Amino acid sequence: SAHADTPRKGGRIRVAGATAAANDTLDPAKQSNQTDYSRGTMLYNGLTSLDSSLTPQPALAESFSTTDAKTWVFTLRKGVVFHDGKALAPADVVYSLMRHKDPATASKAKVLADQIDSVKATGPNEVTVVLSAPNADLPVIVGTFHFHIVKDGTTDFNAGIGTGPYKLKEFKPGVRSLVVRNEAYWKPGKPYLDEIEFVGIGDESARVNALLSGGMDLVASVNPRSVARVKGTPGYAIFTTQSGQYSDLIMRRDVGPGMNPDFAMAMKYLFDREQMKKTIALDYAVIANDQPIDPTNRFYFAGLPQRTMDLDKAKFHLQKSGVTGKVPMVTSPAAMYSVEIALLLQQTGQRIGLDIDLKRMPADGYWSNHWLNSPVGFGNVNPRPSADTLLTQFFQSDAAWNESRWKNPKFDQLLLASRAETDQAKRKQQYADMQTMIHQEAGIGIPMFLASIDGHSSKLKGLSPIPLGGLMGYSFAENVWLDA
Amino acid sequence: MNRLILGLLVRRVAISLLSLLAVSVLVFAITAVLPGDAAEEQLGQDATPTALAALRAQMGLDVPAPLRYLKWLGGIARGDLGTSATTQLPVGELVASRLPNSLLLAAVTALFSVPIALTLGIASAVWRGSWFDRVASTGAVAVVSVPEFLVATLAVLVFAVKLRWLPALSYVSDIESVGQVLRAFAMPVLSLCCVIIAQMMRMTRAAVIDQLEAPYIEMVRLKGASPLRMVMFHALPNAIGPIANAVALSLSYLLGGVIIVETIFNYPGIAKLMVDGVSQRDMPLVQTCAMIFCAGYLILVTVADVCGIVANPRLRHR
Amino acid sequence: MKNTVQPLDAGTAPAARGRLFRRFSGFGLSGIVGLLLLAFWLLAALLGPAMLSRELAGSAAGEVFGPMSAAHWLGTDYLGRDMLVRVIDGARYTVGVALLATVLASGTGTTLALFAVASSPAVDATLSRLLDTLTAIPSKMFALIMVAGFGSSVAMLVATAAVIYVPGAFRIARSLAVNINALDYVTVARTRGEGTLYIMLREILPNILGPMLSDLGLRFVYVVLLLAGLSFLGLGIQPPAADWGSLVRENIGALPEAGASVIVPSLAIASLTIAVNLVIDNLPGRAAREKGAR
Amino acid sequence: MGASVVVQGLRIQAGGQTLVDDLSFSIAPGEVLALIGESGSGKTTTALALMGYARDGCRITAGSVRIGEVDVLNLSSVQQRALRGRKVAYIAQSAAASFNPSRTIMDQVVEPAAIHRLMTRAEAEAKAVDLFRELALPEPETIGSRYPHQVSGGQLQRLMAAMALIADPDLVILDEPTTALDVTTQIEVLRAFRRVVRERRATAVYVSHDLAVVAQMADHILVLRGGQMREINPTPQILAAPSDDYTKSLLAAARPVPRVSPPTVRDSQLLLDIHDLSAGYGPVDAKGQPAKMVLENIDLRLYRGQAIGVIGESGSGKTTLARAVAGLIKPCHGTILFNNRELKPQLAQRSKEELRQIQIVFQMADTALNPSQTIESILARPLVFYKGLRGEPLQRRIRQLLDLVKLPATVAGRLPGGLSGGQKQRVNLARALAAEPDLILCDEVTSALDTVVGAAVLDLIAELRRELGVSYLFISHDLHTVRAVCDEIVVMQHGRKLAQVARADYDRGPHHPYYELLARSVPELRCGWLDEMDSARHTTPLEPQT
Ligand SMILES: Nc1ncnc2c1ncn2[C@@H]1O[C@H](COP(=O)(O)OP(=O)(O)OP(=O)(O)O)[C@@H](O)[C@H]1O
Ligand SMILES: Nc1ncnc2c1ncn2[C@@H]1O[C@H](COP(=O)(O)OP(=O)(O)OP(=O)(O)O)[C@@H](O)[C@H]1O
Ligand SMILES: [Mg+2]
Ligand SMILES: [Mg+2]
Repeated sequence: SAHADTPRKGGRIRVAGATAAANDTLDPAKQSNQTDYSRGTMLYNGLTSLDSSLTPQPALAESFSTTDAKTWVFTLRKGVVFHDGKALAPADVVYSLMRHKDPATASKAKVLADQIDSVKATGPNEVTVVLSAPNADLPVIVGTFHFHIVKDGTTDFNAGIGTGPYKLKEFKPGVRSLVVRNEAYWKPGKPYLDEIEFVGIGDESARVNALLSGGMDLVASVNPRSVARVKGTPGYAIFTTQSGQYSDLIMRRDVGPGMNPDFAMAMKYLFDREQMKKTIALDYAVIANDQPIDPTNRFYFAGLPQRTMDLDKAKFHLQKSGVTGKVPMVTSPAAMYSVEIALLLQQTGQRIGLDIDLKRMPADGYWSNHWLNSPVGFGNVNPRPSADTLLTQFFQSDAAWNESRWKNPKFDQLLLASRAETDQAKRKQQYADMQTMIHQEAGIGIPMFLASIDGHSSKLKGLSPIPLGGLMGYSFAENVWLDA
Repeated sequence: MNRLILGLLVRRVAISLLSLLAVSVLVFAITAVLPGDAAEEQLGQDATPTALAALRAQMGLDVPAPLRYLKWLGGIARGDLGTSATTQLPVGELVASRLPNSLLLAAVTALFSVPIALTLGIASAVWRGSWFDRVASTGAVAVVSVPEFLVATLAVLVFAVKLRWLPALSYVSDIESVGQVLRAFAMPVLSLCCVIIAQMMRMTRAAVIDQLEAPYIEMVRLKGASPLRMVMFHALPNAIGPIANAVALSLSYLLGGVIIVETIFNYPGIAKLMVDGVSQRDMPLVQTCAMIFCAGYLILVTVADVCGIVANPRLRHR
Repeated sequence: MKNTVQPLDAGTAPAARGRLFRRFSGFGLSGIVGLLLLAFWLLAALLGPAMLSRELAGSAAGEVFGPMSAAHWLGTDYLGRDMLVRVIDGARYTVGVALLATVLASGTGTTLALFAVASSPAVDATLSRLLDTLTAIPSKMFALIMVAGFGSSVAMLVATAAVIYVPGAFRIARSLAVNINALDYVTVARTRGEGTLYIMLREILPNILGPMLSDLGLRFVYVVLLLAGLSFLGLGIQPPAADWGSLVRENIGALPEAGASVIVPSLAIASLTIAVNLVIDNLPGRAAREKGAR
Repeated sequence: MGASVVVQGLRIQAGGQTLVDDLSFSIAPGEVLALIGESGSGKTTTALALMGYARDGCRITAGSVRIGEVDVLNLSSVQQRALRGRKVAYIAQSAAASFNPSRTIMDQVVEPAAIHRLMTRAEAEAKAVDLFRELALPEPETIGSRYPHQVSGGQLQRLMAAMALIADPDLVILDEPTTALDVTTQIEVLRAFRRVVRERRATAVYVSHDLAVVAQMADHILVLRGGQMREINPTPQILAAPSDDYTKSLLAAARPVPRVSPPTVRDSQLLLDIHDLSAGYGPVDAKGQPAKMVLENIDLRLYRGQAIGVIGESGSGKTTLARAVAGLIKPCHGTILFNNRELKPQLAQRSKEELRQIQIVFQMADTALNPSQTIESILARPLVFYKGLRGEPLQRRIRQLLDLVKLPATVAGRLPGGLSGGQKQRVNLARALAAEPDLILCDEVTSALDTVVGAAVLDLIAELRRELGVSYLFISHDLHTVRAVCDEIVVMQHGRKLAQVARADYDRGPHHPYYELLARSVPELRCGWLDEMDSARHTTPLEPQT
């Protein structure tokens, strides 16, 4: 198999990400999409990195330890140098973590960074992070893209100076970037390739065609409908990453029909999950159970009984809710597959006399105008590095993105407790309870977890899934090699 | 005569500046009215009030809108196109990296499409009613009626994926030789030609036929002129006005309207820059792009108007 | 069209047949082909949705991108829905909305152009520059502002498509009209003291109608395609309804296998636009005018 | 060397209508055949058929035409093209409609030479300039660089003649070539034609309604009526002893008889008072002077019910005068009073009533009719516009108007393209009449009409004047016509008013020498008049050249 092969050095590949816009950035704090993340992992490293089960592994930090999950000590790896030759020092780490807290940075990770009280250099190779409250997942958090380590004091990131496996040769936002091997990379033997040309191609069929015409070696985000074509072309293969990404139906509990819990329940019973998986995702998905933790996650609660389509129950709950007439439902291409899911819902709805009035909105402005505002609508949640982040961001009562405004003090307590909990078994139980609560009470319907599909030339080896997203959780660069 | 046209040009340039100003105001007003600002779009799902406030401050969006506009306008007067809200790069730089690409693509397309369209249009006017006319006219309509994205995708499937004659993307890396340019441009140009040829061709045909019905053509015929001469020397000069306008309209499409082609062939042109700008509510960027399109359009239509006036002595000697 | 299907009265049969024949022969063979096609789509748009069983429409359980079969004559789409139903349903939007928007765009553009030409040079210059300015507004932006401002509805869609194409129609019409305006017979009308409206509509319009109609035929194509783009932006026609352009776009994934779901709507668009253009090219009035006699 | 022409059994049809029926005649090489007949009788149609050409909507359905050895009706299109413009040249009836408006005159005049590759461009231009000179065109060296709309109607017609003659054709078809010319110019042009015919012994077909002109030019005359040949005979015989009744009536109407003028003109009210009027074309300079001055210091008074004739050589500014009165060009100097009120210089400033009161009949009938409106709607418009007529009264009035100008009611449904030259001219007149104006500016209204119809129109004009007190500014190049209907004659030359002659003084001298010259230049209805003029010319110069 591919993994058994010994990596070969040399060669140049072309890779296409799924977005290309003038706001492409090399500033870790500002990165917002997979092309940014992919470029980030070429140029930078974090203190830790996440493996195929999203467990943090040492990276720039040789080791990390804590006693109370509140004060964390990271020991830095020795002999690591930035692309410009400067050695990695604690000051760089302090700067890289603390800058997220500064509002002027406008960091996307500010919410996560806010739990950090202080970051201090406590030795020549040691950094101590003190949190405002215990969090057992800190090593996970610092393993994410936004917390990549940059040089102390950097404000202009266009040079892309990091400690990563490749050095930046060219960067044209929205067009392409070119990186070459970092000969001084700290991981012995890595990286394998001489050069990577990375472009963003927004159009899916253009991406696939570019791959199949020999113009690309690896392309991200292949639509399930194109899979057969890629597979059917000799010399090309598909690489699937099942992750926790999902598109969810949001029924707000504070306004609209969702105020009545029976309406939400009716909708949850309306999902024909099997069919959605089959016709929308063409089986590149796993069925979900109206709760956000996916089976790849170590805290997934497999014991929760699967909810299936049940028109009788749906009808019962609908009648009980007393909701009649047209129910407006907002969808958008911005939330992956939400239009299709809504269409199927609409059809099933007709069978129990529910008239769903689809409102398809432009992708432009969807997140700022409609998401969180529409009484019934769709959202889309990308894979998160940890169950805690996910639940904190989307389900905690006062979370900014509490999509359905579902408020449950007991849930909030559990969440806090689990965050500080270092006993894995206990923690697992707490998560199971929380999943059950969401499954039952929240105004959120999650039909399935979607897989990311990448297409690649069969010569490209070394790909293995990391459930943060496609392209090996966007960190393919240092792991792949070209077969002769 | 030259004085007249010069006068017209001077007046046009003056009015064009006004138009550009109007465009910038309009675009600004629209961006202001559109829900969502650059900061919200940038943060998308990640938007929180604090993050928004921070980003707004960073982008300069905390300044009141009219003030922002005036500042931008002041910059323009000094030749500074402003800084893109989302990328924090100078707009001039962003545009400069894309505009030549767009102009190149437009030029190559125009180079092929205009002569082809005019020839076809004239030929079908001359032989109107013949099988050639029918095939050409129906064919042209059939070709435009196929959605652009379908033509482009089909071309890619056939020429890039199946036959592997041409690259699927038009701008992957540096293009060195003329041969490469041709290979890279073949499919985008083909797709664009499919879109714009019809309008020029049909208008040429209609305008020429209209002239062929004019009474003076009878005299030309009685002089023993060949159909070709009749069209080239007599009908065509009188039909220049509408034809030039159709050409101008079609070509103006090549600046701002090529978004689909730019997307499918991943060609880094200015249309995509602008559409991104709109999505991200990047006001300085959108304004600059809109003004570039407007200027291009105004240049084209002014040339068309001048053609129309030069071709019609009654207008010329008014 | 309507009176051609009336039963022929025995007494007047020869005369009526003669008239009938003349009416059709005025159209010419290709004109008749165009008319038939157009009639077909109009009927499909009017009656089609009522005639097709709703059963088929709703069946999403079918195979994705299914081939043509007895159950699904035109195969199925990307969600396994029956293509025949989708295409017939789409006819309403494409035929109705596009035709309406085109007529509005061309009508407004031509009227404005005539007005500009027939009134003073100052009005002409002002209108021309105003519309030039309008063209510079990115159409996506324009569409977005329309959705934001007025919500998305079919009426809004028609309005948006029309506004986007007004400047183009204006330009063409104006360039034709200025030439006519310089002619003696317009001067005659002026010396009579005719108002602008009369000069616009009676003196100039009939003489630019030929090229303007052919422009209209093309503009129709553009509007059909624009609709696809706009509905992609979320403007107007809401799913599950879809116009043909959107059908093509939705199902573009079937292109590599040359699936019916992408080919059929494309053919539908092509046949409709060709029909419209054939009819326009072969309008009997035009042919007669070209010959100088009635 | 001329070619013989043999026409046999020619039939031309339009729709179900037969325009020309079973026409047979022949012309010997070097001879001139005149085609005369009433307006709409098929003269132009026949002339065109000689080139194997039928207008749109018409078809040659039977017969044969041979020019020399060539069977014209059975030629391939390539052979036809070789014939046209080279062997057979055509001078069209409507010069205005026959020139491409967007190309210079020179380009179009030398075009036959270029098409048939007869000579180089330089040679052709030189030849064209010679022809311009011969045809008495002003500024022969530079007139070629103008555009068709920049020359007067008569000038354009001569330019077209130059275009036909440049290729030295064997057969020249002249369709009313001098209708728009004043008599002095006409003589020059007739001379030029005759030179071509005599010196080159070209065969010619001369279509005309003017018997006096025909008498000077033709060897034989063919009389057409309603598409049928009435008689064909040598010219002297026709003039002396016509055999056909119709021919007799044509001859009888040849010299317009003076129409009784209404009494007491002088003491009636002053209608139009033109004072010190100057006008011109082209951009206006700082002093308000247009680049090309045409009219200078014109004074003219017209009383209600009066008719003033304006004559003068082609290009002297007659049309310009009418246009200034009508408000179509802005005078640079002077005033125009109408009904003692000052007329605003521009159309837009005049009231609808003022506009109705002054109607202009354009000289170029072709271009003044909207090609896409039927005759009926053209005539209906002023009725609806000024009078608000509707329904049956409207229809009745339209029929009445058509009848007044001697047009059959059947033309009502046709478009202008389906009318003959004279018919269009009459539609133009009828349109002006429809407004029931006080003043009609008639610009060459009878120039394209045969004597019989022309006489009828003159009668009509006189009648309206008598009964309704309509006044006329009657522009014509034909002194006889002017004399027949007008109380006073204004003679113009080079944009200035040379003389004004009252009716009573028509036959009493002495007059301005130019008026005398005009009077002398009117062709007389007898053979050989032109030759006499020619010999006279050698003793006394005809025209005082400036
Ligand atoms: N638009 C114009 N621009 C420049 N010169 C013009 C224009 N129209 C007419 N002219 C010139 O003005 C002069 C007078 O023209 P006008 O039409 O008044 O002559 P006319 O007396 O009516 O002659 P005709 O009897 O031949 O019709 C002519 O020399 C003509 O060439
Ligand atoms: N396209 C046409 N269709 C039908 N009738 C036509 C058409 N063209 C001309 N006619 C008719 O044919 C007849 C002959 O026209 P023609 O032009 O030959 O007359 P003409 O003798 O030259 O008259 P004029 O002296 O007025 O120029 C007229 O009655 C005219 O109305
Ligand atoms: Mg005639
Ligand atoms: Mg004149």
